[in-house]
Amino acid sequence: MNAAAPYVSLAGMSKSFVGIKALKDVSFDVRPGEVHALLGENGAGKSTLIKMMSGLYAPDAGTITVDGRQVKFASTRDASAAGIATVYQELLLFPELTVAENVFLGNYPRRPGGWIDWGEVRARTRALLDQLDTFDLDVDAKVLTLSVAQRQRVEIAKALSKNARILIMDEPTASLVESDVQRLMTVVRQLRERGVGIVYVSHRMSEIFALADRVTVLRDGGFVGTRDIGEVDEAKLVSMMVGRPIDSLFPKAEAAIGDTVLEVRNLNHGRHVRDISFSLRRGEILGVAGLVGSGRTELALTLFGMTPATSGEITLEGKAVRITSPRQARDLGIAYVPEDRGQQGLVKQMAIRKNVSMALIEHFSTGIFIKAGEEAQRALAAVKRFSVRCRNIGQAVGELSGGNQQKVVIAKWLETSPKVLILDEPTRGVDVGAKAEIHTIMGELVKQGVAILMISSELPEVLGMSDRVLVISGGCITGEIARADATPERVGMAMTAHRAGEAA
Amino acid sequence: MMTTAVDLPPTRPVSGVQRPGFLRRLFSDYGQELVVLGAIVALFAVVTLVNPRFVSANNLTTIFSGNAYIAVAAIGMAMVIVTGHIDVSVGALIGVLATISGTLAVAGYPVWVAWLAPVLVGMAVNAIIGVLVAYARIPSIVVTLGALSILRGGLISVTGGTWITNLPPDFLIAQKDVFGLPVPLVTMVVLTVLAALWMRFSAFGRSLYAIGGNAEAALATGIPVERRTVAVFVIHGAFAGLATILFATQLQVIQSTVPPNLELTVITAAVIGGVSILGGSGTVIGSTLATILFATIGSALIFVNVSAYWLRAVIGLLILATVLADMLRRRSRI
Amino acid sequence: MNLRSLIRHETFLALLLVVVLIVLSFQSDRFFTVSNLLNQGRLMTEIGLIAIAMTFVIATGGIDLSVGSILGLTAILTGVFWQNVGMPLPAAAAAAIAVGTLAGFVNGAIITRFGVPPLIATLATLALYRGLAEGISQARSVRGYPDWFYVLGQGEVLSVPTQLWILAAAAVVASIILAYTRWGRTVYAIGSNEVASRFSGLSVERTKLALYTASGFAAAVAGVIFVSRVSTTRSDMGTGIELDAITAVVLGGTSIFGGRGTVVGTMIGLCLIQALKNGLSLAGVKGDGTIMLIGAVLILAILASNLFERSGTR
Amino acid sequence: QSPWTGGDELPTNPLACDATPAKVASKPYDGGKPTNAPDRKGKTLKVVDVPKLVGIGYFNATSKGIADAAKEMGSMEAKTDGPSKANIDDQITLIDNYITSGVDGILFAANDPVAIAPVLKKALAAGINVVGYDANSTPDARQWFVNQAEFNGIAKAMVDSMAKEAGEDGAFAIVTSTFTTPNQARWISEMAAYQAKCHPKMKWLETVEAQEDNILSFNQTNTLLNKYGDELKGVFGMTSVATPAAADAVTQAKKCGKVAVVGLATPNAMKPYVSTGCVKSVVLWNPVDLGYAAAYVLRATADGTLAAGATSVKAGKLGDLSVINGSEILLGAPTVFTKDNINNFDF
Ligand SMILES: Nc1ncnc2c1ncn2[C@@H]1O[C@H](COP(=O)(O)OP(=O)(O)OP(=O)(O)O)[C@@H](O)[C@H]1O
Ligand SMILES: Nc1ncnc2c1ncn2[C@@H]1O[C@H](COP(=O)(O)OP(=O)(O)OP(=O)(O)O)[C@@H](O)[C@H]1O
Ligand SMILES: [Mg+2]
Ligand SMILES: [Mg+2]
Repeated sequence: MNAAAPYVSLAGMSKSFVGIKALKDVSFDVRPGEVHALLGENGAGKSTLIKMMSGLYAPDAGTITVDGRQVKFASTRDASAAGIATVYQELLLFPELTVAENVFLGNYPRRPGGWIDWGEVRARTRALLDQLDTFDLDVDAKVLTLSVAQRQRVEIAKALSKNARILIMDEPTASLVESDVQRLMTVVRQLRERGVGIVYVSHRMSEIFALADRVTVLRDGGFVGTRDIGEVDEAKLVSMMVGRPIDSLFPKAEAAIGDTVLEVRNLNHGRHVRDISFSLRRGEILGVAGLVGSGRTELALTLFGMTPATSGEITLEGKAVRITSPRQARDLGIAYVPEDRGQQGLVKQMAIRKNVSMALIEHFSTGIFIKAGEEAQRALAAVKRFSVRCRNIGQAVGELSGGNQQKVVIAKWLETSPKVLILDEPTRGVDVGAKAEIHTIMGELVKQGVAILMISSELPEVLGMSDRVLVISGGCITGEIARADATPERVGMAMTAHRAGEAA
Repeated sequence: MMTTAVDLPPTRPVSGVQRPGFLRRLFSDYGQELVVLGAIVALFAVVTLVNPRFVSANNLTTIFSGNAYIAVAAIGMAMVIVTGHIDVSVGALIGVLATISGTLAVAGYPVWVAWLAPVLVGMAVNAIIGVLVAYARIPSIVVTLGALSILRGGLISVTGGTWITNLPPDFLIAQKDVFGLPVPLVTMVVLTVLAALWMRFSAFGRSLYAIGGNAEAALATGIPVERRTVAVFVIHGAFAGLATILFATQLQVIQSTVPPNLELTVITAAVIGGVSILGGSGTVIGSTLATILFATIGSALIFVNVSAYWLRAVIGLLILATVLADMLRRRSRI
Repeated sequence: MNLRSLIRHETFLALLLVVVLIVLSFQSDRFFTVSNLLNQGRLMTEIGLIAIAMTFVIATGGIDLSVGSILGLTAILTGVFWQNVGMPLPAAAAAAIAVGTLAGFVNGAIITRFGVPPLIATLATLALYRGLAEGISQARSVRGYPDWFYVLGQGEVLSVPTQLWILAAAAVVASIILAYTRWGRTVYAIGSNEVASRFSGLSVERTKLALYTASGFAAAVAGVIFVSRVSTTRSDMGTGIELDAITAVVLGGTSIFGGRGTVVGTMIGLCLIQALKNGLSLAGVKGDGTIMLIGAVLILAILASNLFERSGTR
Repeated sequence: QSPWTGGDELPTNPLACDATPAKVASKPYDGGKPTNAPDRKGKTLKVVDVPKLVGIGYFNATSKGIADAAKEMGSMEAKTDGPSKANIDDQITLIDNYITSGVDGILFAANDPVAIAPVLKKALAAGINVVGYDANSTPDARQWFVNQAEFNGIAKAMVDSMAKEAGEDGAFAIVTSTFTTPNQARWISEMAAYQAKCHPKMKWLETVEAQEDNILSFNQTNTLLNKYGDELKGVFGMTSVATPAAADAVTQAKKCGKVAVVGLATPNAMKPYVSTGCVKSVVLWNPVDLGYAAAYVLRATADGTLAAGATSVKAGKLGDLSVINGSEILLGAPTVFTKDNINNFDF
């Protein structure tokens, strides 16, 4: 392996937020032409470390050395000038600007006289997107019209545009499906060939082993160790991260499957929910697989009353219902944990306590008054039950790490004691430990008779947790596969299948 | 029902997608501007049928030129709003600047000094506002509400409301013509075009949309958000200064008071012109068109003999109609 | 964390108010007298009622610029219903308040039904409602109300101005609602993240509709009180009152971006402004000087509390 | 049908078409009376002057007159403080504050005659001497009102001037501030009545609002010129803001001599237009004299020399002013400023 001198090295980095020591004395370095994976549970401090490396946060202590010289980054501009580019975990794009503008913003190719060369901007964006195998994205489209996955790619193109020596990617694959992950990994390998050093954060072990040259593990803001990839295996990494071994990522609980709770017949909404029919039974986990943009989220939104169905029937426990608002869905016993945690799932400025009680605030009230005591009690119980890592229940949820935020969203919806729980990408960006915990929670729920509809882009998760798999493509169901028959190949084929006319 | 037919993974399409047609892009990028323009054209058509004098050269001058100063002020306001801020003090500022300008002109300074002064002072005042917004992180509406009181109170206590008369004829540039067109009209058009191009194609202009769209992301992208925020307020101050020149040189006297409700008029022009009040979108073409729309409405209602008592109600209705038309247009697009 | 920082601004403001009261009492011995203070309460009631409703509206991240026009419209209608239509005065006032409330409801409907941003919607209805007031009144004022009607605006109950009781009751009820009920919680949730609130099954649209309606109601009640206080109706009543109310609300610590703010803060802000207006005038400062000072206090108070907060958290 | 329907519903009282003065029916004193006012005879009075708004030329002039009179008498400390917008509420609040602060006398120009009454009554009840000028309140809410010129007198002067300049069958329009401004509304009503009676062939086209905004007044005048073309022979400016703007519009439209501008305005603002000959005559009483008289009336009231039943009052250099309408003091006839005399005035 190359033993080139590190291009960037960080030593003794520490950072505190109010009341929380996010990072304690961590050292880290990246060499040119390597992929250095950064691992750790949610809240371990990965993003914090990265933000200091890219000039967004100023460290409380520690030194940054670039190419042998000690530097201080006053802003992201300094880091950028030093050859460090970042794809952040929270996508930082500008909805009203076009794809091309987003890619080159702050870094436009100029013509003499300082004018922006717009032709060049568009052409180079096109080239970058092509490099990412993203031929179907219009460089003049406004970003607000793109899906999450498409935005992700714009974000990567943006980082690539800077011809960086070091590219930091904070969970770049969190919202990508398998085939896109493969494409991305190809890109990463190409960059490595070109001598770019890559910092790669992911909670997906398979990617780590497929890409990384070295791994560094953080735990609770502390430095656990840096290893060559050859020295470790999955179990070893997991125990470094969690501090204990984990038996199974997909603890499939055997629950008795009961009567049909939800029955959907010929459901339609717009172009993305077309003639959908399926049924869901008590104690069952129905996995929903599909490519990005296949319309899985739209299906969930229709069931949840956000985008009421234009036609079709929904039967809940034998009664025909028309669901026209989330509130009504909730009253009927349907809960939805959305895919976009920050925007849809949580009120980030509000305390954990208030978020937990939010979906069923009536429940925590006598008359119109909120019972603050009971609210606190329940929140405390939820925090304990899901082992949410936080200072106290008065902490704003925005300050928690991704996985812990996700647990709060799930806790919120479980307060409504739903009959049907729709989980949209329940473990996106969630670390192995928390992922296993969330899966365990799902197991407990089905044992209590809850019916779960789980949308996931992570095939192992779909296969590992589902009793049955529903595959969606282009807004239509293209496969319904029992657990026993659900192999990656079969599901994968159905995902890319078109509905075969009216033939079958 | 379920298909078993399997296609191979999608074959690689040819690089590049077709760009949507010119008209479609025009509609999606300038939808609100077109709505406003449509409203203007419709009004012109209807009123001209009633009274052809409506499109006489004189009346066109009155409509386009008489409110040019509002349009110029609205350009700066549009930029501020695009950046995600607002300024409710601009009316008071223009009152103050007009007094400064007129006082200098009467005191015998060269007219270019009297013209330059409001621009510079406007920039200076707004620099302070910008610093308070950008670095002290006080919401712009709070800062400018405060500034409104300070400027308004200050103007009265300094001038006591004495009017400025005896303005030197050279000073009255708004009454002159260039190329046979009134100066205010030319100024409005030139400034609008320049500002529109600048906002559309310059790096600085684009960064304003970025800041308004997502300030946090702008910071992470390396845009100096604070400096740009101060800069946009300073530019807005310069436009307020330019607006002041048109305002103060239109008549042979300058009223040393704050023009009533000017700030609301300017803000309304910007937002009806399509500048999103949440920041991040809109153009100065829209704000100028909206100013012209208001001027057209004001003139049209006199021409069609709407009872003066109901005038304001009709204006309100028309504004509301424009807003709703835009909302429906947006909705039909989604 | 959130709550603590809120309390800080209000505490700071309350301290400022105390300091201002003390300083002003030294400036004029007629300032800190019961009758003067009660009288100030009478004068600030209309703005106060509007500001209370505005606190809710701004806490959801909205704004209502049309309140001054609704006030004017209500005032005119009170007179027109009574004099021209011939309704008994109580019925006329009630009907006018109903129309004012409806005007607020229309604001809410435009905002929630058509998704028009509140600032734009109420900027448009600001013109519309004022225009209606002018059109309906035909520039005539209505005068000569029966004496009993003036009890509301000029009379006293238990030697406290009648309308001050109304303001106090409204303030108490509103602060309880905002602080302790699920409606209040919904308001803050909408203000912090409207999408997530909708996804959590909160009735976002209905809440906003109710708030703008309530804002119209508050402005309408203020309108009737105003008529009773000044014994006449004019179509230009309440012009510019929206900025006064907003000033009180933001001075009181309500975030213009929504998600935070309290009625207590608004009331302290209101009292501070009124105390400055009155006290400075008694101390011999002219109106224009007072306006300037209030502007400066607004900026400095928010600045100070920002610095205060930031030093605490960072 | 009268083109003017606004204003209050008081009856109009047009003067005779020729110069016969109106018969003044004598009326008993109908003003108010301060309760328990201390004896202020000869003592220095602390007086506040609360005009409709501060910051416009007109009220600067009245305020100057008050200051002049106070200086002359040597026994009055006068101060002007008014709202920055012509707003009933701010004016009421200000007066209320001055009552609390304990002044001896209040001079006011009411934004609304009825709205201001309660607070003025409160002043009377606190033993303060209250005198109005320029814009009246209901009579019982103040002791005296100094009337610059009677409404019908102004109306006659304006309409007669217009008839002379625009012709007996000329068409004219009016630019005013807002329809709700009481003085303007009264004048317009009286003008309508007088025109119908004495110049029936003149054509009243329309009345437009232009706030207290001179650019808007300019634009509105232009629109009127455009709309009516050569039909329009004259424009009335009803405020000191609208009149110069209207004159400027006519000047810039190169219609001097073709369109007459007649209006109420302060001479300073009108000098440019009068000196070019575009405006022939500007009607206004002297606001400095108005303020001056008001201050003297207040002094006399406090001293008790002006009491119910008096028929005249001494007002310094203005000499004796007569009492009319029960509790009003008439300043005199309005001044008509022309090219010849306008430079003698500076306000
Ligand atoms: N702006 C902030 N204010 C307060 N605390 C913060 C802030 N950002 C991060 N933290 C805290 O610092 C710790 C480290 O967070 P960080 O985001 O770096 O974790 P992470 O390893 O990236 O987790 P994830 O895998 O979920 O992204 C967490 O406990 C988090 O709550
Ligand atoms: N904001 C938006 N504006 C316009 N179209 C959108 C928007 N968001 C999503 N779409 C489109 O809707 C379709 C389906 O959406 P979406 O991508 O959310 O489906 P999905 O199957 O849930 O995929 P995933 O959740 O993996 O992103 C896609 O064609 C996408 O382009
Ligand atoms: Mg992270
Ligand atoms: Mg999805």
